[in-house]
Amino acid sequence: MSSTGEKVRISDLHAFYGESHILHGIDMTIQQGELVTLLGRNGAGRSTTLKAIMNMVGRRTGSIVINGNETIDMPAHRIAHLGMGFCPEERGIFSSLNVEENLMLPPSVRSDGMSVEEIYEMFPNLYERRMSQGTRLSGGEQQMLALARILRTGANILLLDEITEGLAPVIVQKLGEVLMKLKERGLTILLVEQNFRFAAPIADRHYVMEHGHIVEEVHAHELKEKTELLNTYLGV
Amino acid sequence: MSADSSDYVLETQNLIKEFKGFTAVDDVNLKVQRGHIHALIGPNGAGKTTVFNLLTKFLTPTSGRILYNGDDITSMKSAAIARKGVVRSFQISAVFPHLSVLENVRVALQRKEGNSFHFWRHESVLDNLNDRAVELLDSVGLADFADATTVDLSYGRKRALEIATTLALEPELMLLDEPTQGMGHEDVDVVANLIKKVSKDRTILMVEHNLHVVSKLADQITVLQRGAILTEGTYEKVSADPRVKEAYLGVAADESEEAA
Amino acid sequence: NVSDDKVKIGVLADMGGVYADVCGPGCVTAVEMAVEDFGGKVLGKPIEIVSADDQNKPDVGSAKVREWVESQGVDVVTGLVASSVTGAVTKVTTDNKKIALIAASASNAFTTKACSPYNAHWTYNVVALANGTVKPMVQSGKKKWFFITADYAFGHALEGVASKVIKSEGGEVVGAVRAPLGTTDFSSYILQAQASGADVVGLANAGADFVNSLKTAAEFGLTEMMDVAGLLVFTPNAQALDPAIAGGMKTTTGFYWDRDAEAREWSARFKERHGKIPAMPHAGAYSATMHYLNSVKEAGTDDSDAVMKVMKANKPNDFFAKNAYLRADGRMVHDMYLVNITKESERKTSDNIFNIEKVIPGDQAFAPMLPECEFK
Amino acid sequence: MATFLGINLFALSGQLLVGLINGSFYALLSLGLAIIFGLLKIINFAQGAMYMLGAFAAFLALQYLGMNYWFALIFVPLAVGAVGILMERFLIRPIANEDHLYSLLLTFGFALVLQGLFTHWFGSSGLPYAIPDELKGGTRLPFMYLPNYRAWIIVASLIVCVGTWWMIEKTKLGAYLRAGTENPALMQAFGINVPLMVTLTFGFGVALAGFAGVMAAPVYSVSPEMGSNILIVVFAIVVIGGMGSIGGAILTGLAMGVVEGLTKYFYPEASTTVIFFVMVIVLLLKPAGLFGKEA
Amino acid sequence: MKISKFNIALVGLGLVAPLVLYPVFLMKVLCFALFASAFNLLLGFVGLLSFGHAVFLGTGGYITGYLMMNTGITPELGILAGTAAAAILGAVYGKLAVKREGIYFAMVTLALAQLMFFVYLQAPFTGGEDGLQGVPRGELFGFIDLSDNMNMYYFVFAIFLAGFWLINRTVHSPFGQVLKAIRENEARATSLGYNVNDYKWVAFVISAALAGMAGSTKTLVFQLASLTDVHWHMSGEVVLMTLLGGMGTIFGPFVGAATIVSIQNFLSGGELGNYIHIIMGIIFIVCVLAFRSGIVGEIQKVIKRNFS
Ligand SMILES: Nc1ncnc2c1ncn2[C@@H]1O[C@H](COP(=O)(O)OP(=O)(O)OP(=O)(O)O)[C@@H](O)[C@H]1O
Ligand SMILES: Nc1ncnc2c1ncn2[C@@H]1O[C@H](COP(=O)(O)OP(=O)(O)OP(=O)(O)O)[C@@H](O)[C@H]1O
Ligand SMILES: [Mg+2]
Ligand SMILES: [Mg+2]
Repeated sequence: MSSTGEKVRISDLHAFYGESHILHGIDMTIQQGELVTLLGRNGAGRSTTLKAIMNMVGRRTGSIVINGNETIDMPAHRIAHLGMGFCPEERGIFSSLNVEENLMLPPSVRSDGMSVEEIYEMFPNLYERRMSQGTRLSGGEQQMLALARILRTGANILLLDEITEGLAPVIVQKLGEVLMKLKERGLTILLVEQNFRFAAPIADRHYVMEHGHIVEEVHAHELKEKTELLNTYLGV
Repeated sequence: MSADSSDYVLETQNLIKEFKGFTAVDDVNLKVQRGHIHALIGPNGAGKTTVFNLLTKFLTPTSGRILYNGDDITSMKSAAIARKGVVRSFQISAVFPHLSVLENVRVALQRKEGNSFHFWRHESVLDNLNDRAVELLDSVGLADFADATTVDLSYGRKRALEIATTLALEPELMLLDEPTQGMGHEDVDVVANLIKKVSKDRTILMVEHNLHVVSKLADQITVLQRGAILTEGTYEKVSADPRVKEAYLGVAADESEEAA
Repeated sequence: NVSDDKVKIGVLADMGGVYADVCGPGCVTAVEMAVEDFGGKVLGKPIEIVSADDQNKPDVGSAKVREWVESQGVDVVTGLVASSVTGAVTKVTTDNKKIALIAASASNAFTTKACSPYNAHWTYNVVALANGTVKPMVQSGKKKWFFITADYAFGHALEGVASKVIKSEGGEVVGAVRAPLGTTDFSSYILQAQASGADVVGLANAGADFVNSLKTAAEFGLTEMMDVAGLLVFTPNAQALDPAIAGGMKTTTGFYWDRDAEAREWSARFKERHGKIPAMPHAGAYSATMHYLNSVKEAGTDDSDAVMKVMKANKPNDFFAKNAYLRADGRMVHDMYLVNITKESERKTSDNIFNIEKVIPGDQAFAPMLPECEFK
Repeated sequence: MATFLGINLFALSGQLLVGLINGSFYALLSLGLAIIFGLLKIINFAQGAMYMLGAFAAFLALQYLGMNYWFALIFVPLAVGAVGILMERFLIRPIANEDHLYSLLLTFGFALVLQGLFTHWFGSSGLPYAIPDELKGGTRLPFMYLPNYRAWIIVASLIVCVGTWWMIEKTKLGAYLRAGTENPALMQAFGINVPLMVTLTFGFGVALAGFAGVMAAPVYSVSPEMGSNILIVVFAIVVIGGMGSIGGAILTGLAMGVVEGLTKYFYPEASTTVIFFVMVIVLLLKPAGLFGKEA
Repeated sequence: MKISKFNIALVGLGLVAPLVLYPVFLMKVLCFALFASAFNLLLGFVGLLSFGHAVFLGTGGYITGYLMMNTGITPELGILAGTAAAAILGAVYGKLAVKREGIYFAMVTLALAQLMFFVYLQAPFTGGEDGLQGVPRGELFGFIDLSDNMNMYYFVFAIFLAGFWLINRTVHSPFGQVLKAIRENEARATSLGYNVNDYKWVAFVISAALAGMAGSTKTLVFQLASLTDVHWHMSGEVVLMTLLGGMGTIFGPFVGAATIVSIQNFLSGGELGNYIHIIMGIIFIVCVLAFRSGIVGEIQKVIKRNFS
């Protein structure tokens, strides 16, 4: 593997919320253009892993190298400028801003983000409701908005937490297509998903988490042979 | 009232809700039959949650009527509607986080006791409700957690607790908004089974995106689109409708059917 | 014959509020000086001083004094600034048969409707202010008056007394506005005064209210159109004003530090300790305390009734109290002074605040006694 | 003289203008609070003390540094803003995640200390600060004599208010601020240095109070109490205008000046109460304030 | 409230305290403790910050003071009348205020209180700035002379215990359970069929009535009712007392009130008097930065950490 292709390298990552120790030494690497998922049960620590990468947990130790930069001591706001885009599981729509303001809010971190027109085309609901208060959107619309706004920033490493949650099947399909397209553009994606059926066909690799550890790494081509194993971990 | 309409627990007539020129619910005539599990599905932003909010008066309809057991409840306050037996759960989990699990259920049981304004009596008068509360917790598999503080529960258990609390009110009609959202597969099944279990003797109206759950539970489905009813019927009928496929299911419908 | 084997003086004043410069820590200093000058002992027993901040609140002040007299053996209370506080405090002192030496309050109630055999009202009062300032102005032909009055008891009293004087001299009150205490912007009231067509605008307020209202009057050109009379001006307030604005204004005071050699001597000592020249309540507090201590000595006891008898029988006479006597109703009658505020050119130092125009004999300044207040 | 319903119209126009002057002063004062309280959601009870600090700083700068009014107008707000920055950094930030009540208690304590210190050093009678020579005198209008300095108050505060309004509502700053207070962690993750932004904004809001202090020094006396009296009135104005609305605070400030001015004419005793009366009515009829967005 | 050894000891302490300490000081502490506890019922247990609570304290005081001065009723009736007046005012103000939430609730209560402040400032029967001075303490039930400080003390102590008991009982009553639920999740409480505004309103009225009772008692103790008691500073002071002692705890308001009254008393005499504002200010800052849960809250934390 060439080191230029390596976008994220995490080694021995521990994370804490106050007293509680949530992640116990995570190791993973993600190559440019890869789509990697984090699977696991509720409370396994998947969201925490994403938040730890963004330095949004109480405390973290170990090493997180992004694009060749060590970020373990970097304040959160600088990490974003390495090209990171984060879509949190609670969506984080701002009630004090309207839809369009929410969409335009995150500063661009790179120049080649999607244009607003492209985004509105992809999510016509948002266009229609663009002047309405952010949190007045329906649950699913908020989910779309949370995703759309980081696509605008031009981030090329996306951390996506449960983006299909609460979305109609037709939108879920569309999202799958969008992710494939982003991958083709060379974006790197780390995806946390419950919906294995959604994740399986588009992911290159899967990490399985349990109790703050990575317990298994499954490549796309191994899925068939490891179905049993995944079943026991995930209860699919 | 015609004899026919008495079969319907809940009925809406030309229900409309507008937000500043935007019509979120557009002339909806919904009929929920007694004893059914009735699912409300539809694309995002179709107005499902808004319908729920109208039914429970968290929002006021712009026009139209809501009938419950034939009575017009359009102008009643939300607490009063709850007292009549229409109880909802929320899309985002609703529990009392710093009360114990038992107390969560007891608060719901307490209402019927008629002593809720008695500030001069000791709370131990509520202890006679404990047995019933434990019973309810048991029915959702939470009996062992009665003394735990609610914040410490896992997500799935919080949902279960919420259902137990709702059951405490002995609702005739339960409104569930995406009861399985955000759950792992195991929990989804647990909650789905729970819903099936509690649906005896009562009517349930639910919003759900998980087709697996819908196909498994729903006796009747109403599909909303852009605030209006697109079609209604059983899962088989609805999922075969090409308009539903296009607007909501996408091609996944067939796969999901296989899975179910 | 001294209770608790000591004589304890309580000084209640505004230590940090709007009247702090008028009678706050300065009054404590003045009382300390009196005790030291007296020799620190009376009838062989030590004299102690306690002090407290009343925050200009009647409840705070009266609670403190209650504690003093009920549980700490305080024999006499002095200081006493805000009239509302003094009213509440004198209720407590009278109930407990303790003497109150009122050094700074303006209201004339303590020797009229709220009079008490234990009150000694020392420095000045609203009647003296009105007689001193208003009367000569009306007599000189300034017949039409407009009042800007602080909307509380003191302001109402001052306006009321002044109005009576004006009417009795053949003048007329053409209008009045009641400005809430602590008003920051007086421009609206100044405009109303301007429109009233009065000859004189009387400022029936004190402290910061006085300073602000006068400043605004000058800014809006009122001082050029008509006369402005400050009915109660303490030296620190006058110092806070630009002499270009305040210079020449007439007012009445009970004391001025530069009046004569005796006053200058005491004031120099006061300034050395306190850092600022004395205002009239400071001198009054000293004088009252001194007279009290002298009377204790002569009475041979600190029993309030006996002491008060001596206080009323003997005439106070010191650098403050000129031609003075303590009337049966508790009013300390003494010379008052009509002064004008110095102009820029007259200020050799920043302490040259007043020019004394005229001495007003006490009997002309203060109102006659009410029969029901003639305590023996 | 022209009269209408027995009211002297000339006198009334004078009162209206005076009300407008006071209103522009209120606008200026409430602007700083609208930013700190309305946008950052920090209950800053020391805002009045900062206003007082501004006035004292102008006085001291003149006294000891010989700095004239015009320089004070620039440097004093910077200095007061710096105090604000230190205050935010060392007192408020440690409790940023706690209940808002604690910032109230803390800033109230801070205000007490400041007020106490200044009373201790300078007494409570108030200190003189002369109107700058350039603005002495006045203009005779048909219905009143308008002092030049009062006219200047209107001009200066309008410039500052409009400038601030533009900066916050018309640039992205306002959106960043609102979002940053709602969910600081997420804004950090978007690449915004939220703590720095909050500190600077707080400093700016405080600096505005300092600016108002300098503006006030020549017309109201410079005294330690000057800030505490006006504080809750300014809070009321921000709430009436609608929290989070900069324009609302400005317009309400102007309107309340006029309302208060008219009250001083018709019923002066009630002039300090009328704003609360308006507040009760507004909050009962329009819960989010006149210009606030309903939650 | 369980009748624990701890509580008995406290009551015993209350009974002997006036033999050691100046009774009027103790009475002041008790009045403010009752006031703060009443306020804490709203803030700590319902989550409502009433920023105008002084208006109830003052109303109780003025009504009792006026009646005692002008009608010659006995003190217990005077206090009942003051309490009732505060309750009525609380009922009206509460109706208006509970419709609003959070900071708006605080602002509505502040504004309403300011209106009443104006009334008390201007109304002819209140004595304006002077207040009602020289209110007679009267004779309890017509035969116990309250001008004796000891008698007065035990009367005040009894009132305090009654008020304090009622607050505790309210917190630990079926009604209190609903209040707790409302504070935790208002929307959910509504969906369970509770008219949350009615519950808040009842809590508001109870709190107002007890605040009024504290004010009535205080007026008798000091024989004075004044504007201080209705000023917004007093509303602020009760917030401080509650936070300093520990909001949402049973004994916190008592401890907070006792602490602040003692500090004020200590500082108001003597040399430190000049620094009273500075010292109080520093105390608040330190309190917020170092022990935020308040005195009682912090002690409870320590106990929890070490003994459970
Ligand atoms: N802010 C927090 N403070 C303390 N503990 C937390 C916090 N957030 C999460 N946790 C705990 O960390 C653990 C991992 O949580 P995380 O949210 O990462 O799980 P997850 O794998 O994303 O599961 P889910 O499907 O529920 O989102 C859980 O036990 C959770 O209770
Ligand atoms: N309070 C409101 N103000 C303005 N628009 C609103 C409000 N509430 C909902 N809407 C709009 O009404 C439409 C219907 O929303 P609703 O929440 O009912 O959708 P939904 O069917 O529940 O969708 P989802 O499946 O995504 O939860 C959406 O477009 C939403 O933006
Ligand atoms: Mg998660
Ligand atoms: Mg929804």
